Amino acid sequence: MTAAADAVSPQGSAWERWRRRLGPWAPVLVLVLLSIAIGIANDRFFSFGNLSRIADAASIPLVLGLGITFIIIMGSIDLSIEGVLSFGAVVLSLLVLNGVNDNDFGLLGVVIVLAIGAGMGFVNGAIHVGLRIPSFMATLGMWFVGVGIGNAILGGIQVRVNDELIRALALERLFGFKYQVWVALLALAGAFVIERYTRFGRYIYAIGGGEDLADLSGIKVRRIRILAFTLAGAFYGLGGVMAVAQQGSAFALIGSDRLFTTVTAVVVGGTALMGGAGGVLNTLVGALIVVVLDNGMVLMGVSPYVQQIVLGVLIVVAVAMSVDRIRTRIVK
Amino acid sequence: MTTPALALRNITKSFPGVQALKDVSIEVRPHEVIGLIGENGAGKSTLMRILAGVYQPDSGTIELAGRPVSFRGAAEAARHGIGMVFQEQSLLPNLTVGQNIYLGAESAFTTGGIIRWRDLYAAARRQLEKVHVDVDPAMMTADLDFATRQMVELAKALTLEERTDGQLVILLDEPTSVLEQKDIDILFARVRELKSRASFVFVSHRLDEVLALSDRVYVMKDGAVVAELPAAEADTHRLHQLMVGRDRQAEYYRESAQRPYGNKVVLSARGLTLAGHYRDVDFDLHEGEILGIAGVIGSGREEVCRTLFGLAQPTAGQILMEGKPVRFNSPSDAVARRIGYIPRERRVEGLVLFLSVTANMTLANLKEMMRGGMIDLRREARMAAGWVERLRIRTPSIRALCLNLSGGNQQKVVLAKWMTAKTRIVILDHPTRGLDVGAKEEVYELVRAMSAEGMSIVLIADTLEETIGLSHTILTMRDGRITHRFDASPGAKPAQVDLIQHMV
Amino acid sequence: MSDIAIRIRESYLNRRRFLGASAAATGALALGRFARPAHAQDLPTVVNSIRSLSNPYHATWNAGGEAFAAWAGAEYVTLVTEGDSEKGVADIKAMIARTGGNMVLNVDPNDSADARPIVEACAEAGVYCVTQWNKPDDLHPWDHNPYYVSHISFSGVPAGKAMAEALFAKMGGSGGIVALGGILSNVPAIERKQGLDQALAENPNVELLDFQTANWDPNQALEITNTWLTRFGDDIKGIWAANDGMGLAALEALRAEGLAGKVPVCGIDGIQLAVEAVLAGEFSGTVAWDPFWQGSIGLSIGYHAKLGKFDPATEPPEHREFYGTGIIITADNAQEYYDNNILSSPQLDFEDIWGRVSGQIQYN
Amino acid sequence: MRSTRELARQFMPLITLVVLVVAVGAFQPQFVNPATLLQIASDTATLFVLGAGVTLVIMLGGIDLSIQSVASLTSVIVALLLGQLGYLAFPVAVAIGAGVGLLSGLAHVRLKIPSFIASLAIGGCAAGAALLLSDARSITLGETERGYTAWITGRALGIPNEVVIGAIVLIAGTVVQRYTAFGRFSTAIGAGEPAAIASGIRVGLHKVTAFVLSGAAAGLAGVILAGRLASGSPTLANQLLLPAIAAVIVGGTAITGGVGSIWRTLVGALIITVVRTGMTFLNVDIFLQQAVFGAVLIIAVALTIDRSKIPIVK
Repeated sequence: MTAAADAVSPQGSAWERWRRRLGPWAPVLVLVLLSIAIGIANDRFFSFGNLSRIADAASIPLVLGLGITFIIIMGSIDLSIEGVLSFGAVVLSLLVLNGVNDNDFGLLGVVIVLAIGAGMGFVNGAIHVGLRIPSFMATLGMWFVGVGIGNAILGGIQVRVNDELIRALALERLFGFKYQVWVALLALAGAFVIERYTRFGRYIYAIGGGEDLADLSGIKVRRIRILAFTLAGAFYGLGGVMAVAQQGSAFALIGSDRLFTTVTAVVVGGTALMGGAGGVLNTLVGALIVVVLDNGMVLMGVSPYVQQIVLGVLIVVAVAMSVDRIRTRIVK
Repeated sequence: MTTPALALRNITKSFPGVQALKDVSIEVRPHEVIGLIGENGAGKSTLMRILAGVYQPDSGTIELAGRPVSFRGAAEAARHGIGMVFQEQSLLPNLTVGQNIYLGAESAFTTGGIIRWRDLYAAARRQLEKVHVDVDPAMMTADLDFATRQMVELAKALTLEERTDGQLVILLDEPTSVLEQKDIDILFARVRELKSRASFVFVSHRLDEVLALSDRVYVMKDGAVVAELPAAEADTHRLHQLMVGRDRQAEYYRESAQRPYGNKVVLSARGLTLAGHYRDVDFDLHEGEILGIAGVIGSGREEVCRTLFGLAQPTAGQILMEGKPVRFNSPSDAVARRIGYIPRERRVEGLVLFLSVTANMTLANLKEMMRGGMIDLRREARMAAGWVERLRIRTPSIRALCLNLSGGNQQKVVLAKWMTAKTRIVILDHPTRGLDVGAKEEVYELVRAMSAEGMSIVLIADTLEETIGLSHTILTMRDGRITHRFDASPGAKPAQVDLIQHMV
Repeated sequence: MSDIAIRIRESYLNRRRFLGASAAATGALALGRFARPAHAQDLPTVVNSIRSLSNPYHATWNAGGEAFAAWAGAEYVTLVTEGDSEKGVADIKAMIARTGGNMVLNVDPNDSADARPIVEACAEAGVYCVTQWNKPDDLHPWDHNPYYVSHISFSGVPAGKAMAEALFAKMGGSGGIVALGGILSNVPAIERKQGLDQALAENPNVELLDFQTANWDPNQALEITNTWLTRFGDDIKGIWAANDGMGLAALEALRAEGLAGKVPVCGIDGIQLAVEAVLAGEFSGTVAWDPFWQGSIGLSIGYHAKLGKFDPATEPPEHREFYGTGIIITADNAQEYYDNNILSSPQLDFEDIWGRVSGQIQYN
Repeated sequence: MRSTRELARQFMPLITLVVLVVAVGAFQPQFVNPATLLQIASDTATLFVLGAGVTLVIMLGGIDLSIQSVASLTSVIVALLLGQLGYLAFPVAVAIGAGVGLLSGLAHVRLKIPSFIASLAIGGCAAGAALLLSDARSITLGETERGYTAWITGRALGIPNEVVIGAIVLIAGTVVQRYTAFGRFSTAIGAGEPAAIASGIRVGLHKVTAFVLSGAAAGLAGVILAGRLASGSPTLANQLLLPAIAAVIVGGTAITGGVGSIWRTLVGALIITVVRTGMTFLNVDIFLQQAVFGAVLIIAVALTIDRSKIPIVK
């Protein structure tokens, strides 16, 4: 720690200790306050139906957010979400029972799409690490490439997906929640285990906390980086599967506008873009905050013109409340 | 004679343009502590990196317990039982203590890819017991003080015991530079205790410590080993001579150059308090005075200095300059009042490493270089060249990045920065940390020169000796309060014991 | 992947005369096609500039352009703006430079404002051009005789209104509806909304519960519809969407609640999935613009002017600024349209350039 | 003093640009005639001005994602005010751009929100404001109003005015970076923020300044767009954000801050325009253009980035 870093030194006063303990819970607090505020304004907010819809709406941002959380913990960024998701969705729509060709790979198609997502993530990581290009740029390129190829394959058509297994994700329910919610929760559990209980999970924090030191501890930094991008790609692939399930069809722009929502969710949840802190549970909270905001504004009938402004202001407020300023002194 | 635990035979290593190591041979016998000393650039760190597997030698062999080995990376060296203890920075602050201890070695606690944290923390606790540190391994490392972190480092190196069959060799790379005397004593006691388990290679710039801890000492100079002698037969004077190639100047701290300071009070503290850190601090700093503050970690001296530079804001009391209360909300307020700060983290806070020597020198006072709203680049270059010459800064050019300079020369650039800024008061926070003897002497000389020019200095030094040698006046602090004020005029300097009794 | 791509492309080719896209589909190196010599040096290159190839509407437009180019034997180039006005204009200027002005342009400007710089660049270089959908109201083809040949539009007002009426009919003439709008700065989005408003005024029993813009984006449309289902629940008796993409997304949101087919939805554009939804009774209707016609006849008009078959300057105003004919598709005619226009290729007479003029554009 | 290698590294972006131009020109000679090249230069103006502004923020280690919304907003403002205020509408628009930048900067510095999110959120507000002000329509400039925009769309001595504006921005930006305290300090902050703080530099002030300048540049870009397209629209600058940032990075400026310059961004912007236009010239399959564009960007960055000055590539 540098002198500027511990502007408040490790020991600190009682108040600082209290704030530090509270710090990680700030996003939860934001979520609760926000929900209460919307709930007061519109009593349907807390109806089971709406809560179930919020869970639905949060499931794709959550799954995408899980993937990028690993990247952001390393202090990198991944802009390829939309590219991987679109390409995965397009491929999936052509592999399972669909309105264009006679394929019927079913579950195998899903596996293939996850593998494709992982493969694209691997390429991201390999380019980033191998050519020493900032992840920002490597993944920006992959964004264009993914959407571009998806586009080239479909040639602009929209492919209906008839596979019942896939459609069931968005159409069938278990305990009142759609399958996709459970899938997202399973993904969350998986990501949580990876983050907390595997070496890989530890190493991404180590890399985010100090890459050179991680290297000195014998961690194969390059390999871990590539692995992280690969894993993230697989999550985006899963996001693609879920998006197809929701839309009942695939089109090249199925990924549009998902990147910034996802990154916002991750940051609002309290994962620092500088790396080394945060985690997938934060991302869960962040995804819920973002979705609740959207949901609340439509519930309250905010004019579409004004929505963007309200959203911008609320995000600033939410992040300002959840950022743990004691630990992060240099904000970029 | 027993087989050495670790032997380096005829190692050479060169980098483009430099021969870093020439035919170096070193033996580390079982249960022995080897001291390794030398000026910066003598090849110590290259040697350490080769031992740790970070570099591969151009020629020569490394033998472990008599068998030749080669390491292709830090992990491989670790597998062979070579561990390294760095300064406190090598622990990751965002991980827990236990996670840090077993970072890179979690496989022993992994079943089917899942880490058994309970087992890992239990094992980490056992490691911490070896070094007698009583902290919860689940604690965040960021919440530990530096001394404890250093012990955690040692505990981390000791985990190799369980992972290798052979002899453990632990490299201690300047482990004491961030520690207070009390903690150094504890560290040394642990190392002596652990000699039954491992051999040590101890690198330090503090010759007395090297003598105190080591069994044998290797002296390096210009990439070669110039002497090897039992510690019992050496003294600091002798080592210094071997290292530098000349006698240590009798006047190490340039005490004869110490001139009485002026009467004018440039800065005073009145009842200065920062809740939780220090309280009721009163002192006057005079023109040309070097005011040393002595105290252990937690005494509050660091925070006092940080407050004086605007890095922390007092909760009560006042800072007065020329009789008027001033308030520093940020370092820029302090700089505007001509206060400068030479931080201990030179490479992080002192310099922008990826900026040129010139740009670094004018960082704190670019106004001076402006003409008509524009930076006068030629004037700036002239000024920089002037400082390079005056302070004898060794740099390929004034456009060179500071990254490429040695520690001593970097520190001179930092000093030049504050001299350019026409600073009246300089806060020296461990100004010689990590510098070799030669560079230290140059810094001392500069400090004297600054004082003679009327600059006032607040000093927190690495050692008591340094504090006593340099200061006009010494304040001791304990538990956040000033306990005593010593006059330290040349010839009437207090002894270390006098200070210590007011510190602990 | 390439195999799949070929298969999908072939299945599509059977229905539409897609030409030349196989190079992309097989994944062959794109650069393999560059510097293709114009086999008919004197013939102008025919250029379509459209928003993107990522939606069915413009993809069909592009197919029309390819069909026309094959008919004329001319080199064919597609430019896409990807929603970036600057890119759109710059690409057109680059094409003018590349062809030395020997080209014909049929453009759907990204934004109405883009039309002016595009037309000015064309007039300066002697390129005959046709604009569609978007242009400023005070820019007219006769301002740049003879090169600015025509502007074609489809009035969104009757389309929006007709769809609203079809929706209301299916709802039984009363109840609450919600509406999804397009990017609000687009002329079609505004006009279609106007049509909806007119229909609402004439049907006081139908209440507009909420209007939201989903920016033509199905993802947004899906989320908004989901939230509406909470906010209004059973009060929603119908959903009006300004295009098919958003309408289909709203339909999926309904399907997840078991409401598909029970709550009617309408769209506009006439894409395949929407027509199928009409057939399935889930959509109350859609409007087909026949982008195949837009992509081919737009070129044909400029092409024939370029070859001197007619003099734009002497054509009547209703040939310079006119509304094309949209086809309103409801359950009544959906099967017929599906068989004739989707399962098989429409047969167009490329020389019949004024065949679908349905009146001069009116500005209010 | 400088080795050839270092020089090559320094000028790699320029070399990449020249190679690209020559490569396209080899297949399509019309590409390299002066008229086409001037056209490309003037088409690059908006992208460059946007990129130049965001370069200042990236140099500090931050990022400004609000630029496209700001540019759209100012195009609307110009279109609304030109009739009443005449030429005064331009400085007003630029000032409003700067004002939005100020908001982003304050949200970032005061509330300690990462610039990525702060500028994204404030950009959302700007986009909303543009929708409200324009009533969500594009506003066409009338005949008289277009008279005021001749300084954008006209030519001087055969050179398009956009090119002249771009050149002025280049010179101003370079002067700011090389010869002002702000320029020097932003490099220092980007390369080593703790040391900058400990040298008494008002880090917050300079960060806010960077955002203000970036906002002003985006405002100017919006003005240029309004002139070129003779209209203002709340979506006018959509899709310009990523190309602008890509231009900065392709030019060799480090996304982590501390290394970079305005002229690099100019070269980067030109590379992007040349690649895009070049694909049209080379008749690259339209379905693949986006994918090719992405791949070329990656390759260009791999060539242009100066790794010797970036400690860790994140």
